[in-house]
Amino acid sequence: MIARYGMTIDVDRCTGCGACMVACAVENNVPPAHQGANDRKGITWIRVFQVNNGQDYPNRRSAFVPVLCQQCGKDAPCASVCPQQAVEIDPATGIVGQMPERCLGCRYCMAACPYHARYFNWWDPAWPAGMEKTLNPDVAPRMRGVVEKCNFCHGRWHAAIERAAANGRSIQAVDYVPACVEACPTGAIQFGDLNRPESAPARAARNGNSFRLLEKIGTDPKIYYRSTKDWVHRISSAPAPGLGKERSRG
Amino acid sequence: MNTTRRDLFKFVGGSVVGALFTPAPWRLVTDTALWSENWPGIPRPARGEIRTKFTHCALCPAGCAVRARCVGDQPVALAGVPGHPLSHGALCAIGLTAHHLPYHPSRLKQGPAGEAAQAVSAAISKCGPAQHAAVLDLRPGRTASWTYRRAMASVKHGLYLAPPSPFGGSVAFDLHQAKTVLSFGAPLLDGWGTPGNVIAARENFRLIQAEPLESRTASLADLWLPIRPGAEEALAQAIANVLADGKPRSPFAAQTGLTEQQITSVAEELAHNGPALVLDGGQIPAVMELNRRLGSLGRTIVARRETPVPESWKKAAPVTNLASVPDGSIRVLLIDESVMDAYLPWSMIERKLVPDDPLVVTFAWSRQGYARHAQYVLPAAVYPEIFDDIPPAIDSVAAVFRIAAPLVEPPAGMVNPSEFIGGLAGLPAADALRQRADAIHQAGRGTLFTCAGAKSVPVKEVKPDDFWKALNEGGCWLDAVDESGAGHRFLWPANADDEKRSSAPPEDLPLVAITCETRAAAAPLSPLMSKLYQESNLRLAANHAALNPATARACGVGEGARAILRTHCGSAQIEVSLDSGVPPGVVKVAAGPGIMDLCGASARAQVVPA
Amino acid sequence: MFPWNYGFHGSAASYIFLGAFYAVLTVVATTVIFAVIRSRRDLRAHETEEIRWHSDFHDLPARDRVCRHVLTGELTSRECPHAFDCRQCETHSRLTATHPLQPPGETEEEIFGMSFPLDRLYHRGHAWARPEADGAVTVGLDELASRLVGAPDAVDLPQPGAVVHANGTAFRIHKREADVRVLSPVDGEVTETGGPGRGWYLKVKPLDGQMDVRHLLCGAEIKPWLMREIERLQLALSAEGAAPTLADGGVPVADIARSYPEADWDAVCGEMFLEP
Amino acid sequence: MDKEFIARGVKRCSTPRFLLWILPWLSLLAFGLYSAGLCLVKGLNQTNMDNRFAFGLWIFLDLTVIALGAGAFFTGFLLYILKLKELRAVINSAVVIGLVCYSGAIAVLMVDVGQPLRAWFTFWYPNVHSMLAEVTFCITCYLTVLAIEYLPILLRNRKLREVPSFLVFEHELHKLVYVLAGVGTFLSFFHQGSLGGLYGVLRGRPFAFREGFLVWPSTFFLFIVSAAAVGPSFILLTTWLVEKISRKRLARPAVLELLGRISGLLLAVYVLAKTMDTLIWINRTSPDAGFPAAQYYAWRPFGTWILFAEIVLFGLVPALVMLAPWLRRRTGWLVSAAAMACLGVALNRFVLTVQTLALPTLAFDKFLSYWPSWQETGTFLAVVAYGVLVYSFSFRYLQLFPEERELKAEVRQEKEEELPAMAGRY
Repeated sequence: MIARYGMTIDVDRCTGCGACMVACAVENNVPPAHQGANDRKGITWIRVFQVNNGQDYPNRRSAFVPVLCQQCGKDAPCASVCPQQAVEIDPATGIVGQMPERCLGCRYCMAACPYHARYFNWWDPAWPAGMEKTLNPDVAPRMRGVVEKCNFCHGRWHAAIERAAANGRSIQAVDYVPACVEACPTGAIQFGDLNRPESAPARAARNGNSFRLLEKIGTDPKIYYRSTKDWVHRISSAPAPGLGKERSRG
Repeated sequence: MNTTRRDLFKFVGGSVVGALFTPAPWRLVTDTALWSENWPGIPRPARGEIRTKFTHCALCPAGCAVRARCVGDQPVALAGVPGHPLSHGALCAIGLTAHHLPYHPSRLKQGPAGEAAQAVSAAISKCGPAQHAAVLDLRPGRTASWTYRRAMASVKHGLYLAPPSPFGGSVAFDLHQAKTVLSFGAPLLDGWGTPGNVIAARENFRLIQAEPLESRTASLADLWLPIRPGAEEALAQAIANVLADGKPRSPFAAQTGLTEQQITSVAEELAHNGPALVLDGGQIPAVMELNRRLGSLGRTIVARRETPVPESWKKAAPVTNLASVPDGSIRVLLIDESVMDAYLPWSMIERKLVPDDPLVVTFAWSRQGYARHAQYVLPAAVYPEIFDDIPPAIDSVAAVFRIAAPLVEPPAGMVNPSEFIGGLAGLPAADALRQRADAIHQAGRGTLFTCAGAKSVPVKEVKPDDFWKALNEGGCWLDAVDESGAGHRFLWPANADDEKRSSAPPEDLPLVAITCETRAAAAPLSPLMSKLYQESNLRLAANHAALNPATARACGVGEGARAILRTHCGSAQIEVSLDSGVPPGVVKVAAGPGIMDLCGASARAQVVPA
Repeated sequence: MFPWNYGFHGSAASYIFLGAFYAVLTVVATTVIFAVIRSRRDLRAHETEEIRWHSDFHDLPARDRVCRHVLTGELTSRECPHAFDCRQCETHSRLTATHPLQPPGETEEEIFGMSFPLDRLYHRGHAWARPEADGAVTVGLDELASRLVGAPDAVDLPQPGAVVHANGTAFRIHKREADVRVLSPVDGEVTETGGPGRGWYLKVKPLDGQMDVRHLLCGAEIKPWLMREIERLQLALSAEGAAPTLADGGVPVADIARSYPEADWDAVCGEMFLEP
Repeated sequence: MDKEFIARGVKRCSTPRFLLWILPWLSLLAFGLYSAGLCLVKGLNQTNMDNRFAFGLWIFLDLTVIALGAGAFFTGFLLYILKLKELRAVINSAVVIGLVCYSGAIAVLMVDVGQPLRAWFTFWYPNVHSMLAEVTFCITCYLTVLAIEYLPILLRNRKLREVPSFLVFEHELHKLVYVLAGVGTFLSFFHQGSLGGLYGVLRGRPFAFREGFLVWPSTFFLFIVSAAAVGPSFILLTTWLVEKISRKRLARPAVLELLGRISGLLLAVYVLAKTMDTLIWINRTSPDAGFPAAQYYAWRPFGTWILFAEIVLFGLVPALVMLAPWLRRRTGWLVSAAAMACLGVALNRFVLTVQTLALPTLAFDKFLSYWPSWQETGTFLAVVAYGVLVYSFSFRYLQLFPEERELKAEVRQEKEEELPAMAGRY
């Protein structure tokens, strides 16, 4: 059975605690920041942005928007541009995969991605002495000079496949959830198979309050955001220079 | 035959061409990739049998239940325990990365334990009549706390100090009973109480957040009242007035910066959409008055029974509120900051020390906290190495007993605070936890929740040894809720630290500094928290400050500028960022121990370019 | 890159793309290999001399490549397509057939005070060839050339028995910074050479019985050619920074080299001996 | 002392003077190599690029330099395929410039990628749908072609020529050079195009995204035309520059004018096409992606002025100047027009590389700024120095301008009674 894994993120529930970000880093062996790193040179496969309605105190209203690889379902900008097939879309899951060992670090895919979901290893990965003992055995750390990004916790997916195989079942969407989904204390992030109508993202796709980022560029993202606030829906569309001043933190 | 150079070339050329038709060069070519895949610098994750261990997080009073994924005995990932009656499967970012803490670069490795012990006993013997040898316990109510109290009872001039806590007694806020919650800046959705519990209850109550800043809680509240800094009490008064005689009394209403209409509607909501609950960060008498008026006492604010202790322990020193100790009276101060509910500004503690060479010994995991002010810094184990219990959180109605069972062995050279302090009075502290567990088992109340099966059984049905074993495997004892608690007498909070509300602001300190991220100041953070504080701007990093552009302009600082933050306690360097969501005249500054010493929760301040 | 590589997609796009790539590689490689093979063949066939002359000729400025019949005024303008080898030029044979070369009006052998005896044929590289009674040919420098180099510092003559080719190197002359080769007017085997004192000449025995000299200038052609040569000399001298003394078509002095110490003599000789 | 290496009858400056000239360039090259070394050894953290500004100065340099180097293929095309004999006067110079530009570009690309050791992966596992793969294949192939085209020029050196095998090989290769010219043209058309496609295909960046024909976005074709247009201009410019520096006549004014005319013609075509493309993009492509085109120019400092400068000031104006015979005849006008054309294309590449990345795509993005680090700039300068050096040596020892000797004689005649010839710089 072909799966199309997707996510729904309830912006109204997200407290911006950042649990998903660290859980992701723990799961995928992303190293702590080099002291030279900043929010533009760091590696955060999932990154929570604090967005606001563009108004000043006291009318300022904020919300938190976790942004990860949107797992584009249709002509993913990054996949077609990679000169050496380091980006592969798994037909069985619809997951846009990145193969660091194939990547030569040309960063063309990063320029191509409108969601800034791809991250480059600007430094050699380094852990404080002894901390390398806490690395997840299911994921290989990446070396300097390659691009990496969210792959819906490929390690977990693989483990789930093996479990399913051991139990003689074909893998179901419920068999695994990415680390960020597991870590979210408010359950704002939900994961599932869009091909199964009752899965959370499939329901979100039908939900009137749902939107996707930059839908109009036609990449068919598989991450559905949900909010009842109108101004939050505005983040799905192109930037508006009128609000060119500080529009976000995170 | 003689070979010319020409022949040589021919040979070499020929062999090169020939080689191209063997798999060797192509194999080689493909291998260079694999070679560059793992070059020397990159660690290889250790493999091994995958095990699951359970424990409780000791980093904050919430004490969330933790499921640890271990390779062999080494935890490689932490997660919440779904279905846990208290933490409901939630775990915060700090807790999720706690298994890194033993390897934190700034961790203390050794300290002069013996030397410190001699110094302490020497100093105690030097104690004058009105002077004390005190233990400051930053997480009272633990078994270790009892050890300290027992020790201080027998030590000459002994004194057991605890941070100022709401209503002195053991009182719980029952969010599940509340329909409307008015919070005066309490970080309800950002680490207050037990996060999982708050989230579980969140569906059922309407949240009104009265706070100068649009904090995380404010942005997610149903209603945010952007009040003036320091106007909490005024608002409480104003609401009380409305409840009393229909309209807010003018001075208060004006101070809050809200319209009378806003205040009135809030008051009516509290009155009519009950049960109501009013929370605040500090302890404001007016707030408790408001709760009394709304009839929250006994409904949403309830008494919690003490967790049983062995009878033999009852002969212990009383719990003394740090604030109520006369200034300059403490000669020896032992600070247990190995676990900490909240960081108290050093100025608050320093006042109490004797002016002439007081002795300060601290048990710490790093030099970042009070160690900066101590003569002796003794390295203490850090969660998940420590073996300690976590007292019930402020939002847990029933008494609980859960243990932070070590996931990894502490390294050699660590000093156990309770054994050290117990040692001063010749008390054996090693198996205090076991004794307490037995006492609880004897009391026979309540149920035992075991993480492995996620099921609860009455304590009566468990054998003492199994009870103790279960506790060590992440089990949790929950007391039965007692209905007699309604009659509990609530002590009004002591009118604590006054300089915060010292009426007339000195004009050389034109701004109000409001600290955020205070939990980061109390709990040790994994290096991986750089994801939140450095690799993204999701949270304001320590010693970073946000100002309204107008205010910044007035102070002569710009985006990214280095500046000096000055309060009556001194000054520190901060990095400024501009945020038009911050009210004018306010410095939103992220807490680190340094900043906490400077500002506490909030203080008058001044920002000047560095 | 190859169908057996991992990740090779057998799509049409791949085949077009890689097809184009390999086609390009093939074309480029073939071109180079082709060039290599042909040059090896040339080397084997000892065509170096000929090729050198051809590429020299190709480098000559257009005005120096004009056909001999333009000099005589029979044609208004024509660039020699055969690198001055009229033996294979049908235009030449046609022209000589239609109106055969006039014998010079009067038998004057003095042109601009230089002696250009009519008993010999002149090559445009300023060597003459004189058929001897014994069927051999003597090759030497003409008057203008010998005045140009005056007393040469050195001359490398070929060894007797060596073979010279028309438009190939006859011998080399060194004078001041100049180091030029003199083009041989004829093919043949060197039987005897001159030397210091005996003047610089070669005696050449035709390889096959008689000598083909259709490509050499003779009779009435000599004067107009020489006039042009003197113009070129002026031009060369002035270009190489010598004061213009021949502007009036005066007689070149015996040793021009000595009288223009400032001129870049290498360039002048290169110009006159058709070696760019 | 190196006289016997210098072609007969051309003036070159004394060896010490030459050394004096190349010394600063050598030191610049050394500095550049050092900074490039840093980037290779310590990694790209030495640059000011980041996850959001994934491309920086270097990619801009590559695109520009390759556009300017287009003179090599286009002149070759005109000379050998369209038989414009006049251009024989500059073809050698064009080839050297091409060689310099392309080799420089590839060198920088090698520093720019995070894992240079894996550069060959592109050949090993090519993704034929990627413009970058197309670029890599074409550029490397074309560099080979250029190297082979450079051989005859090199072997024609007076000293090397004396070696019979060199002489013969040069002779034979030169006979076949039109084949190479043809291949070069084919390759160049594709990589110039795919360099344009590089950005045109980015549907995630509506500022750069263009619709097109078959697999190629319109920028593919715009790049071909603009490169072909600016190539001759750049040759014109360099020839003039070398003439000024070496104080010699190297090519007949007619040749420069011809170059100018060709350049102007193509530039006019380019401006027209570019204008149409821009209109389509503003009115259809961009709005369809949900990005009203107006907002791109609302982020300071990139206002509409940049569009005006790109199309009118540095496009239409030089085109008209180079097309107007009476202006073309004035060297000053011709040369400045050529320079403007080059600037125009550089600006176009800048807009495509830098502005594209600076503009936000998500509603809560900020407008980004980027300034290259000294290591980046150093590497950039290394390429410039390398170019100047290769060209200087080629100019001194090889015959880049076959007409130089004749022109010398002519010049000589013209100014018979002027002061004695000044020794050239080279």
